[in-house]
Amino acid sequence: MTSNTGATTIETLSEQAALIAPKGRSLWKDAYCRLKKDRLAIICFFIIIFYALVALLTKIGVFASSWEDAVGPAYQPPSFDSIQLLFGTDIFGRSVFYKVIHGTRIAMSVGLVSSVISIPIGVLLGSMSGYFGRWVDDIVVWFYTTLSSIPNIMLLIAITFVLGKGITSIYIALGATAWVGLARVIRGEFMKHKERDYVVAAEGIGASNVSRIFKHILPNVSHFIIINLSIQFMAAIKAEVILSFLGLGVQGQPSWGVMIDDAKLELARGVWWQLAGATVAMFFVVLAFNILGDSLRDALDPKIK
Amino acid sequence: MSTLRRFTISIFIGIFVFSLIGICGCTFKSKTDSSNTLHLSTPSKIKGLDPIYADDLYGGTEVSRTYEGLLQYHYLKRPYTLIPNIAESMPDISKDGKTLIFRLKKGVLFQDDPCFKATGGKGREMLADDVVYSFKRLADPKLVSSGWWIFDGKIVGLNEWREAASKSGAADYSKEVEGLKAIDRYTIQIKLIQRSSQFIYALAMSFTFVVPREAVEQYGKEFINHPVGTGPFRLAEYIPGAKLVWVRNPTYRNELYPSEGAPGDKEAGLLEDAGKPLPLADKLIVQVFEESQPMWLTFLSGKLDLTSIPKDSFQQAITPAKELSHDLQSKGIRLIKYPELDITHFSFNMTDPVLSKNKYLRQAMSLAYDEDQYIEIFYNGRALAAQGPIPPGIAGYDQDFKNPYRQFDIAKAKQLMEKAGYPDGKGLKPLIYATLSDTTSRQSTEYAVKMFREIGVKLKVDTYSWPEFQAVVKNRKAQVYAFAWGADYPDAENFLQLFYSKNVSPGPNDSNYSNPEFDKLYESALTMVDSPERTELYKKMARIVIEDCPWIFGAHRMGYALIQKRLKNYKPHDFDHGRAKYYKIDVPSK
Amino acid sequence: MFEYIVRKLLQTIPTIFGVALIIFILFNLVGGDPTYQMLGKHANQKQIQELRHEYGFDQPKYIQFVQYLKQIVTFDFGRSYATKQPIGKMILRGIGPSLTLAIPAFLLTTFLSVIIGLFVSYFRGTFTDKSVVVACVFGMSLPMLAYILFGQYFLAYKLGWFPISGFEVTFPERFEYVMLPILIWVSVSVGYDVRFYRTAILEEVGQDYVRTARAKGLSEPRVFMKHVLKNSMVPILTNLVIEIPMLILGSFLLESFFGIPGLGSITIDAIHNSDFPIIKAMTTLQALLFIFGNLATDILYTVVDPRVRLK
Amino acid sequence: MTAAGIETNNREKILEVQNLRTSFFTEDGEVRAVDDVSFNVYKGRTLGIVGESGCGKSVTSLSIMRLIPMPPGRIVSGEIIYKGQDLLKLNFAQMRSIRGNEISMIFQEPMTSLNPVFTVGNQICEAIALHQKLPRRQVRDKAIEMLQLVKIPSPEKRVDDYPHQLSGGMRQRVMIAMALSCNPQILIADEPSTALDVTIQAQILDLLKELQDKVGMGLILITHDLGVVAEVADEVIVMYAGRVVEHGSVRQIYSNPKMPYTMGLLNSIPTLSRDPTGKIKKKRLETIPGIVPSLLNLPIGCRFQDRCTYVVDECRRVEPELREVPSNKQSDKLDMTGFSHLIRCVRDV
Repeated sequence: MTSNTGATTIETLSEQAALIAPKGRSLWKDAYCRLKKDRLAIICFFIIIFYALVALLTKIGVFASSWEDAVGPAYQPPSFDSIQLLFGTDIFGRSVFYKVIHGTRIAMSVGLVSSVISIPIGVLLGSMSGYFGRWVDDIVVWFYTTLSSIPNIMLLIAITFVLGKGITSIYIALGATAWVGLARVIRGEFMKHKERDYVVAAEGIGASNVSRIFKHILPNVSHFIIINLSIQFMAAIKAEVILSFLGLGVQGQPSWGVMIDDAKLELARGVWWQLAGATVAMFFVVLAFNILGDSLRDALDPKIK
Repeated sequence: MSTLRRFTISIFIGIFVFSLIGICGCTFKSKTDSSNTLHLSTPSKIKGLDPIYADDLYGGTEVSRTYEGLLQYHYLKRPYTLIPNIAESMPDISKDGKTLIFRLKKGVLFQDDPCFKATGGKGREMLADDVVYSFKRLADPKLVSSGWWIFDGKIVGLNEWREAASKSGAADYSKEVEGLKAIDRYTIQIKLIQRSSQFIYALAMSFTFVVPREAVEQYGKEFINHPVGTGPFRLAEYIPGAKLVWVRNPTYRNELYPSEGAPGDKEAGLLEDAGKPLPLADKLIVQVFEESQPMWLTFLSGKLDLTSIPKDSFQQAITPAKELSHDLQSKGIRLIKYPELDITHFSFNMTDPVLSKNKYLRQAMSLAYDEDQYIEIFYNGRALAAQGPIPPGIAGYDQDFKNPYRQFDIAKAKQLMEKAGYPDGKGLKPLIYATLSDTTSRQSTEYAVKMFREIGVKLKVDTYSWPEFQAVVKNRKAQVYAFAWGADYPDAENFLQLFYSKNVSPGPNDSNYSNPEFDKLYESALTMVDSPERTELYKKMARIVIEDCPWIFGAHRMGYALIQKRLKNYKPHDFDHGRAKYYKIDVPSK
Repeated sequence: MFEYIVRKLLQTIPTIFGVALIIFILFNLVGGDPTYQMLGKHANQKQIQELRHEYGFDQPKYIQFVQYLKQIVTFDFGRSYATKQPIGKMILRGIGPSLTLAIPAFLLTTFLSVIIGLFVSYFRGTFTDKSVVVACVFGMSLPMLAYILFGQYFLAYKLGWFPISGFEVTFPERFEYVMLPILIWVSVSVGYDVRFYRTAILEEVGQDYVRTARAKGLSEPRVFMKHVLKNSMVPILTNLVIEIPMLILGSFLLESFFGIPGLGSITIDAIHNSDFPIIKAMTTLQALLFIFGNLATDILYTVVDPRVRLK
Repeated sequence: MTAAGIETNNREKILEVQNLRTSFFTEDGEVRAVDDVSFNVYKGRTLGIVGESGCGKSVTSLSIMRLIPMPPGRIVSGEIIYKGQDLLKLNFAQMRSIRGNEISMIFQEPMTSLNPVFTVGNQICEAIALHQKLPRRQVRDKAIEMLQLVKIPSPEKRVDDYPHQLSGGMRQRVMIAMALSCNPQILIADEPSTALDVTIQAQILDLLKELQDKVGMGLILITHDLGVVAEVADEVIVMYAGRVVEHGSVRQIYSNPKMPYTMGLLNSIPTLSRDPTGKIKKKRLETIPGIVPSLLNLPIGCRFQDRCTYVVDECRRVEPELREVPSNKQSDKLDMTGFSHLIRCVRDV
């Protein structure tokens, strides 16, 4: 058994290792590759992008800015002779198609803004309580247990009472109640990760608490944020429907919730298109978020390789 | 895959259970009820069955099935005329109109109930003391009845009795009240502080229905759910919020179906049962429908004999049927339209600096609001555009008067805007517009916003729940708001009092209109008996209000009811809630 | 075990206090003023004073808070503004119909979603697995209101399989009226549960003891039903706890559309009428239910998983 | 190529594996985890299967038990003859009656191989009740008896303990008790002692040996630890990248290994030998350079070629067949076990 000198073996070993083993991929790149293979996730991703685009364009006023003008007689059934009449008209003869598009803008903005509010709170409180523990943890846990034991709908109603009706109070109400789920997950992860060697090592080289939290642990748990974002987005869209049913929803402009609420009077008289329009529009984006959320969870979860 | 056999079986069990629910659901055959039972509906939860709390139309209807008052409205005669109910005859009124003497019918029994321990559960005879007790109960401050306004400041000594009760913390029912005395077992004397021709109507309202003292004391807090009255029906089953079942009261006195009515009633077959003892139906099932879709579908499936669109939600719900569709007519369903004694309107807050001084602005907005299109969209054309505060059907309504500020005219409205100092709305801050959060109100608001935008008037819309809305209006926090007023009694005074300066918020005058000249006419009319002079006075007052435009007059809604073929003797009536006793089920034609 | 329960109960006190504080702040300091609604159309200033005095609105806020805490402890929430009925009695009356709808729906949903969860985990990766999951997601994506409107219109009215609306107190008929709402509730919530349980079960299927069980010669169904199921009870229980508050409040849409006089529809009316005593009572009831639900689950964990010690 | 498998020894052959091929079908292509493996198991004899992790030894054992997760795995071809039947042809029900009853298996990770939520006794009784029609009372006694057999102290108490209440060694004993509860003909032990520390490891291996003599079952011991094989096994198979590269009796393999890979393995065992002066000789550890080739893109020819020091051109052209080592030495002849010594290498020996 000839054995070449020790030194050379090490180099060749590492070279060979580099050659053969797949290039080290970060969690995200790995997830990206896996997602690329999942056709369903891709379709859903594009659906969401399409909705976001429509929402953005309506915000700028490219289409459906004239949703208020009457385009035909009241309650005209859907017909293909013009884009406005695609989904028929409502009680004032306004185009249901334009209202659905406008509703997209409302839904996406409700989802986005409420997530933008709730995610930082969730991450901050979750990381603080998970990392520092002791009294910080007790306070945060007490706060979110209290908040989560109050039924969500009642909390939303109460907050909209406080802030008055309208879209801003929906943003804040949803934002203020949705962070609990994320905080709980982040807290659990932080408690797990803070004892991990890489964190202790970072402490060893003098990293401060803040940098440990944000530079070291957070990137390792950030995939939960994305997963939670998809759930939060979907929950926000559905909550808007319930709030509109209770009369606390968006004021003075059409949203899917408002349209579905109108429909409850109309279905009995055979006017189904406003309900169908809003439900179908909402169905696809919620479906897309669901499926994308799932495949993200599978792709980003290191365990399920 | 044989080893999977047992595993897939458990799946089939799951699916089987799921479909089991579906299938055994179909065993539910829609049982059509052939017995002499009336199926009615009510659109909102009944808050309770105590007369002094029956402040809404639906509470009043249910309460009047088992309780009765001194007087009632004749079922068929129009215009509405009062006739005795548990009173033997109409009251003797002194010359100065301040003293009324009522004689009670003898032998009127309360329904049997365990609370009558003295007579072993048998219903005892209703006496004058019961009437006095019931009126005092309305005045009891502890009970906080919303009907107290009908006696407030009207009966001699009653306000003092109420003061004493609230100071001492408990109402002393044995204490005598000067203006409310039982002279003997069957006679009651009422002394008024000043003559009032409207007071008599109060004695036909559900607030003044007679309740037995024993029941109130025995059931205490639960009395609200345990009615004991003298009326034609007694409560058999009560699932609060879902269903009430009334059955014929065996000890009901011998009351007959009226034998004469308004012209045209005979031909309409409304006098077929003249002289027959009431009530004609054995049983009433009243189902609560909060949402209109289930109510409408239940009616269409034949399990509801009568449906009328909720009147009380002041924005009339959109009528489910555009026109009575062909298949409904083929099922023998009849559509009855009838003018209602009410008026929808926008109110301007007359204490608001911008609106109160600027009559032209108000008139411009009034001209810019297209009522006819509103009626077309929201009431399917079934409403009358209001020209003034007084609805048709009562004295004081001016048949052929056209309100100059209610003929939809954008050009004129724009001119007035210039005269008001806001050409095309420039310089006018958005007006704070308060409204309700229910679906119909939201749609009406969208319509209003579109209308006023034409002349540059922008609205800042705030939506509220009903109590909040009332609080905002009563505390004068909003500038413009939509309201409706239903008549409490068939007298134009009930509408004109909405402009009397003493009734400003939190009273019924929600636009806080005050005009000394109007007040003078109003006070003089108050003491007059119904006569051509008084009607002339009413018209004059209406003219003042029309010119000042504190309101944008909306519409006098046409109530409408859809009736199944088997329901007979239906005639719409604005006040008499107890009319179910006149309905008849034509069983064979079921 | 006993001192664990006592300690846990003591721990719930700060949470209940927190809940009470938040509810009080949200509803009392801020809610609308019910006096006008209670006095009807013809209120005048004097009547308002009397009413505010009668209901104690004019007392300082902290006294009202103490009163509210007393109410929670004695479970007597006073009387509703709108209907003047004692709230305790209203709740007792409302619980019956609510649970008639909620319990069968809840049990059926759980039973079905666990069974389908097992079925799908067995066939993981195959076409059936993907299609069932997508079907569940389909079910979840529609708002409940759409289900109700379509369900009531087609199933109840057009096909006449179910009563359109209404409720019956007597026992056999009672279930006829709740049949369709249960069907709707189940089809809405099965989707979510199946996906949740599927992930929980898949987590367990990969474990080594499953391989040992198979090596012992157990059949697949037995491996799943006995070994995997019991191990995934912990996540299943956690999910059930979250759904407990939904039991009552979750069905307020169903109750108001199908005319079932349960706690859900009482709450809806209270919201429409700004009837705060009822809203406070219902929210407190929900919160207490959730807290005790959590406690019950902690104890159940030890039954299901011996490794969990009641520390 | 069928193994010679001459029944020279006096033991009865109870299991015959011929040309077993098992592969996993992943998106990246077919991974031939076990490629044409053949061997026999004899009553009362222990067959050791050795190789680095990933060489297919565990997949072989799982294939025998037909526990390969399908999809993605599948037994492509080959025969496993047991009592005259080919196990691969049996339907699920028949296979289940064999698993745990005729052939049973124990695993590497005792900490997670027992179901944490059921008592140890319950899990043993389950196996017994499944295969033997015994009344309840007797099933429990049998379980306690088995615990005694595997030398667990106070078995009556232990039977109601939960797995987390026992130590690693104890749990492995429970696994053995469970596996042997229906006195199977063959016991497959997949790295039974790897997860345990050395002292416990020895106890478990002695216990297996003792039970084998007492019960007489055939034992397949799978490990990567050559020391364990030397101690326990009678016959050894060395596997590399899914292939059998050397097969012979323990003595043949240890005393005169012919396959370069086996020699490399043997040299890399750290030995505590002392020099004549009694001082522990420190010897530099020898390693086999390189790593196991990925089963997705196997080199042409011998799979060990990149790491073999005797590599010649022929090794890179065609993969050598498993051939018998021409043994001229007298000592081999006397090898009592009567096993032939096979290697898969062109080197002239």
